Amino acid sequence: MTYDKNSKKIVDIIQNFARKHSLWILAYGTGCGAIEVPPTMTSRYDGERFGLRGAATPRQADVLLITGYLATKTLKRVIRTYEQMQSPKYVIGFGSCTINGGMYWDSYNTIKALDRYLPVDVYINGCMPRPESVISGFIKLQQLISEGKANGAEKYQKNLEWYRENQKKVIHNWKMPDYNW
Amino acid sequence: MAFDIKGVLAPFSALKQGTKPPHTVRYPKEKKETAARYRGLHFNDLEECIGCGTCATICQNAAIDMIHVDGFETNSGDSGLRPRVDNGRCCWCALCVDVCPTGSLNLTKDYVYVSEDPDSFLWMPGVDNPEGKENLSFQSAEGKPLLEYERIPMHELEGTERVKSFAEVLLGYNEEEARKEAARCVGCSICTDICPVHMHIPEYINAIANGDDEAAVKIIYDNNPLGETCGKVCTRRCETVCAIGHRGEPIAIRWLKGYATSTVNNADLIEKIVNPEILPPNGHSVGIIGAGPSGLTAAYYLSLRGFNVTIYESKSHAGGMIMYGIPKYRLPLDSIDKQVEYMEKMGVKIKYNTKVGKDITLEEMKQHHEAILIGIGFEVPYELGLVGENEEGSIQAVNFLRNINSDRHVEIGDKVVVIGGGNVAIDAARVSRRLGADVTILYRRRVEDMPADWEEIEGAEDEGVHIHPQAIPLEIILDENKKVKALKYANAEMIPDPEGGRPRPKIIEGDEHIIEVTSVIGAIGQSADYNFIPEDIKNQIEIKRGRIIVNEDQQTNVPWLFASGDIANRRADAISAIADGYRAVKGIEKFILKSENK
Amino acid sequence: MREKETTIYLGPQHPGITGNMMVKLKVAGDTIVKAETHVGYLHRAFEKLMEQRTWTQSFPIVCRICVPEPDPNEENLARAIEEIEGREVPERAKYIRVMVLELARLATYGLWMGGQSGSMGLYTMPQWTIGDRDYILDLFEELTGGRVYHMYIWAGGVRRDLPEGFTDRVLKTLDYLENRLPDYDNLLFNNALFQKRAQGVGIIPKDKAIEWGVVGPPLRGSGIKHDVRIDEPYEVYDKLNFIVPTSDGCDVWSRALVRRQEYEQSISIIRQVIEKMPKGDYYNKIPNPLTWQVPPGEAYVKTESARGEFGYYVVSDGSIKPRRVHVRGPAYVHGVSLLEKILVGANIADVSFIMNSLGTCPPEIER
Amino acid sequence: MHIQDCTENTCVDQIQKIFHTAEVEIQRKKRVKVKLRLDLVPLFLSYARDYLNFKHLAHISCVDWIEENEFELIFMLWSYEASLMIMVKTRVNREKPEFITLSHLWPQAETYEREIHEMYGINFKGNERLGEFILEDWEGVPPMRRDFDTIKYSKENFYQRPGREDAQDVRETISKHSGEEVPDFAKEFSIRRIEE
Amino acid sequence: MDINWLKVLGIIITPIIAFIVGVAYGGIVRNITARVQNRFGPPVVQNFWDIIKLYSKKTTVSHGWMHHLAPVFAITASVTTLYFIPVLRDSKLFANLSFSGDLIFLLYIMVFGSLGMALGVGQSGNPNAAIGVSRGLSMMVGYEIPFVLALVAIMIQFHTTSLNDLLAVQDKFTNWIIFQSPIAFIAAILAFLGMMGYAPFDVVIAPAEIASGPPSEFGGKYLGLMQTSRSIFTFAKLVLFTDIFLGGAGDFGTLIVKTFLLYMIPVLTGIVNPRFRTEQAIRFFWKWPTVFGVIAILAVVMKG
Repeated sequence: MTYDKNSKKIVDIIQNFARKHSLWILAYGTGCGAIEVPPTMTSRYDGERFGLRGAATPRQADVLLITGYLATKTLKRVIRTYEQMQSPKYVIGFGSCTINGGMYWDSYNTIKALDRYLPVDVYINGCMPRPESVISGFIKLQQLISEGKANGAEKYQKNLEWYRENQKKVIHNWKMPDYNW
Repeated sequence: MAFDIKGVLAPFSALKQGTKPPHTVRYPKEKKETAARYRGLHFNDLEECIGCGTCATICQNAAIDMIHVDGFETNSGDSGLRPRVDNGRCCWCALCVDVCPTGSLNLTKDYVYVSEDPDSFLWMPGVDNPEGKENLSFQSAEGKPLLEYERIPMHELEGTERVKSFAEVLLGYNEEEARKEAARCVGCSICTDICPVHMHIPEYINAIANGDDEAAVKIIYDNNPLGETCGKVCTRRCETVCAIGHRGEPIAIRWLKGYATSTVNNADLIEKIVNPEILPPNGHSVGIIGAGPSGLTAAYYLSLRGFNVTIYESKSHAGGMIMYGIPKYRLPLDSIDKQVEYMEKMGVKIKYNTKVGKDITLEEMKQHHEAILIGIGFEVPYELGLVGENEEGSIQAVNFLRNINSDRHVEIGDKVVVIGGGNVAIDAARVSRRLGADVTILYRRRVEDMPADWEEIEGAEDEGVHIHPQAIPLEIILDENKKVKALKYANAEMIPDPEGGRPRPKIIEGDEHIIEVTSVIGAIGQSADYNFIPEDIKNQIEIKRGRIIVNEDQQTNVPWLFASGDIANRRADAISAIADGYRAVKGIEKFILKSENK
Repeated sequence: MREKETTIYLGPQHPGITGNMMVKLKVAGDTIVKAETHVGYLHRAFEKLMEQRTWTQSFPIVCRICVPEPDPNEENLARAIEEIEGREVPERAKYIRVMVLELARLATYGLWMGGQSGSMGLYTMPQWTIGDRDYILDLFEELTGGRVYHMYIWAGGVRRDLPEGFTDRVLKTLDYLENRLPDYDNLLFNNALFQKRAQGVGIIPKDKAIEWGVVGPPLRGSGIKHDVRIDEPYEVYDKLNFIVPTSDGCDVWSRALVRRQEYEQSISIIRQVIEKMPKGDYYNKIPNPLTWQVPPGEAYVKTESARGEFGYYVVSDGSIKPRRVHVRGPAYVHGVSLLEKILVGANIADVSFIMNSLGTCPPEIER
Repeated sequence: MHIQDCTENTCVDQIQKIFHTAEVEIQRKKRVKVKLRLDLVPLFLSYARDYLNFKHLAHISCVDWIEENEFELIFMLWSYEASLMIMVKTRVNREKPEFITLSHLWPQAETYEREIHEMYGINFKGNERLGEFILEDWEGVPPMRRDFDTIKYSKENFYQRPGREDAQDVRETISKHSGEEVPDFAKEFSIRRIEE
Repeated sequence: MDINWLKVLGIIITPIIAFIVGVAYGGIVRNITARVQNRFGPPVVQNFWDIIKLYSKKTTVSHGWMHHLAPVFAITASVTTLYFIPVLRDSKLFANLSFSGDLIFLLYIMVFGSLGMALGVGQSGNPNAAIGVSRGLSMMVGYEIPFVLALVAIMIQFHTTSLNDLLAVQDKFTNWIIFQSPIAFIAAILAFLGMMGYAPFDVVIAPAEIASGPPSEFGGKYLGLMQTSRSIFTFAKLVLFTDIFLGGAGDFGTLIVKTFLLYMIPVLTGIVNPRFRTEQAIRFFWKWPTVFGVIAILAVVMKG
């Protein structure tokens, strides 16, 4: 390993290496793509080979999978969940719906372009993406992490106002039942 | 509660699974081959695709856009557009594949695409994955086509039945059949480009499919006042490019037009339905020579635009070649009368039995009218150039048909040979059959080279007409009364043209035959009679190969003189004549209004 | 003495929730006093969207209504349209449909076994069953071109004929699944701990079951022998031999037993189907999908899905688009009103356990 | 009356005997359609449940017949004994849509009513849980009504990703090339994609 | 004061070894589990990456100072526990701080971590965590009883409360306490199942029920600390049981073999079993293990 002072510190390299090999996925089935997550994580495709693992609460999770469409009602919860996650944190958009609305392009209840509301690091093509695609998505995310490019969380911090403005256009009322997680 | 020792120990037997090798597919190290039908990313064969946009129409996600791709230009049979799939919309249901009329759009086995850029999910099948052709999986050819490739059959008289009378051969669609046939259309509109008139084909077909025949009639009359005629005798080039025609039988566009227009059975009804907007008279006057399709079309639209239009027709009925050239079993005469009656209601004035050059000169006309349109058509037949051609028993097809349509008796005997391979030849042959003769057609080239419609050829064969291709007439043999007795002809072989043109027939030396005939009907083409045009004008306009050269407004080199129909285009069919007439309207309007503004 | 009541929100982000919904619980100690389900997190307005789409365009949409088991949706819509239109379906297509439906049932039960075990911490079971379910998905992929969303059954029959040698591979997969059953039994159904957890939990009383609108395995788990496949046989179920298992326990355990037996029944049904499948046409073609008008009429059709009666109420006004498609998912009643009832008095540890035993499927509740 | 062998015909007879104004017809095997006046429906439903043994409420549905200014409510009852379904259909005025709750007969009716109330705006008197159910903070026309335009709403409220503006219409491209002028009355009859 | 450098060195490296072995065990367990589940599983070093990642995360949550202290309590408890267990027999380096009453002291100190957690978690206000803690405490009450009974039986039998003395008793294979006092071992090993927190006794962190229980509110570095503490604690418990029942170990090879085999008991049980509900688990501990514990004491008393 060459140590280049100008580019990255060796600590960063180790950190990024650990980060990319230990991606804990928040157990939150936000959309129908969640059906391909169990096959990815179970014996046939075994996502654990890549250090993927489920995390029960947002505090412990690194990756938020937006598995397809987001109803506005869910978007509100997802934003809150995302903000509860500890950075560095990553968002993966599953399938068509997160990119341009997918088959719900004319629905009155789902958002169309996820990157307006949350910073997305990787999009996976498909409806639904099959496990191989999902794994490819994670490999891409790992690659971005080791290159230091998966900085969605920083982007969100920096452009928080822009994101908030977009979020408020869709979510009219921020009042939420008091979830104590 | 008893202690369930078995229930406690049984689960531990699961541990023996640990000794088995895992069944994990170690992606990406090892890849599982996707199924032969897997629905992955799209691939489009750009050459096969015609850009009909049916895929975009059926896509319930509005995921497919039609995009202009360099190298593919809009022309007849191809819109020049190619589909682009928004993978941010697509759900890979493959409806677009099953509906693709050409079968160019298919899905491949590739499915992995991962990106951090949400704008990179626009997928141009075939352009983005040219290698996809080797990787096809879900293909439309495999299943049953989603579209209907089989035409609703048209009822027609049996061949043996037909020759007994001049009754119309095609019985036409009934309502149910028409709706069914119209429902096959995918509404791509590629046909409109090749149609000389550019009729609004997908719209009127869909109107028929929706059960709105009156709307269909209104749409047809928008740029074709002879819709009913076209519905029966059009050469329907539209059907040659029909998207459905790539893998099935094209939509019966002509018959549907015929169905829609025949639902209105008198001129009053047409007026009520079409109800066109008529501009108030603008004080300008236009003269038209010849009440053929182009003249009638021009007259109709000019009068709708407020012009004072007079047609000078040498015969007693309007219609020109469609009146006198097309036999009744194809186009009943009352159908033309009905359409002409409607046009006269709309303000078109027709002076019958007025031959320009004889009853009135062109100069006289010019004094009454600001612009003149010549639509005289080709009425003078070419001569066969054979010995004995002008004797009894040798007839020209045009004259023959005109006489028949004028209810004059023509004696042809019981053994007729028709020379030529065009529609006129076939018409003459089929009419001769109806007169009871045994008919043979002699044609220089092969059957597939015949310029006549295949349907006409088939119809003729059904009716018992013998077609003798690759036969070149040499001589008409006369009997002692100078009456046609027999025809001498030679068989020919096709030799390829060294310059790359179509093969030419060459007489096989010595292979000569003689058939006995009672009549010989020549149908090898016609030309126009320009004698009514004064010399000074004739010198100014340019006539090439018997046709007057015009610009895109049908204007000749003499600004006030316009020409349309067979004398101005090479296609020599009714629909091109109508298109000429329609263009001439615009040209004349432009000419007159321009000179007015000056 | 009354214990202090606390409110717990289970979901929408919660590992124990199937899908994406929320159960608001009032808890005294470990016991639930009041339960309130909140749904709508997955509402995509399918029924509205279908009113915007043509009949053929509706098919890719409906399979998304229930993610784990999409086929009953396609079958229902297809059959509803066929009923309104009076369209005949070729016999072979009917057999293929039954095969697809039963394969889907197997896949769903595989998922259910995983979910049911996962909800009580037996993580080996989902690894097995969901991994084995993948072989069924492979079959689907081969047959339909898609793993999860098949877009295969549509009005007039099925979309493609069986590929060459497909039935052999189905039989092979069935053999494999059947050979796995002893393993499943040892790990789950014979497991003393599972029996202990499941017995006496989530009781649906026999006398209330019908009144509450319970359908499917939960109904049969309450000892009432009703199954749409028997009550109103559709496709070719009347030509097949199978039994409808019931169990009298009214609890999670008896529902599990019912499903376990149905798993075997499904395998046997598919074998019969393959044996009896006639040759011939598989699709009675619909007209041009762009202009296809279904005559005015209405139909209510239902299917026995893995979770129970799956009904479609379809109204046509004679146009190219449906007037109304109303989906009656079994989870609609199970996941909302029934869950609220039977959670009362349960232990908080059993919420996810009971939800799984009812087969709650949020995307089908709110559609 | 408990009818074990209740068939379509006996069912129709039985209903017509008691409800003279009901239009009863056999739609097909195992389906009996009953059209009723609105005020008779609760009575009929409890009669069907208690006397005809239609114990299973499969479904409550609603159809918006905006042309007739009415909502149609459809109740599907299933008898497990007779394997028979009754479809009870009734019409509600669209201006002030009101009905009474059935949750006393079938507890799960409450859920169906909540949804219909939210999606169509029909008020079910006596149902205490009407209100927000599936939607959240919804304002304006209940979305399942025919006069609610979901495409328009979606366009106005949600950001659509740009980049597809270069799409061209096949019809326009061809008519531009050929010089065809399509009149407006013809355009109505074009088979186009669903309104983008 | 005379500083025993060897002891200081031992104090420094014992937790490090414990950490490495504990984490490595975690990785191996994940692999074994994976094999039973028909898959390959993560790399063996996976747990190291997990912990490094957790430490490298930014932590922005706070629910008061007790919240910060909870992981500290946990790690203190596990390290302290470790210090009072002789890791290797007759080793000066790893003798650590064992003293004559250490067995009794260990019983207390092992509870300390959980109590600390309880305090910290109570601050977070997360009901899942609160329920998790109350479950943890109830569970502890459950398994401590048979464990204490078993230990008491042994203490009575060998008249000592010192681990070193117990080690000295087990000088040869046949003298291992597992053979000398099998009933006490059964009671203790059943309690051990509960102590290790694998199924069927994993109610504390039951994900499907209460998210992940007590650590629900902890992420990043806190979770990293907790994982560290858990690894060390696991190793400590394994060494403790090896010392008490399996005759300890003279060298690291033996230690690894013995502890690993011991570890497999809860692990394999956990792989194939679902979890009990809390009250079922407690009822279980108070039934069979407790009975065995009492029998063990009775046997000793009657013999003595």
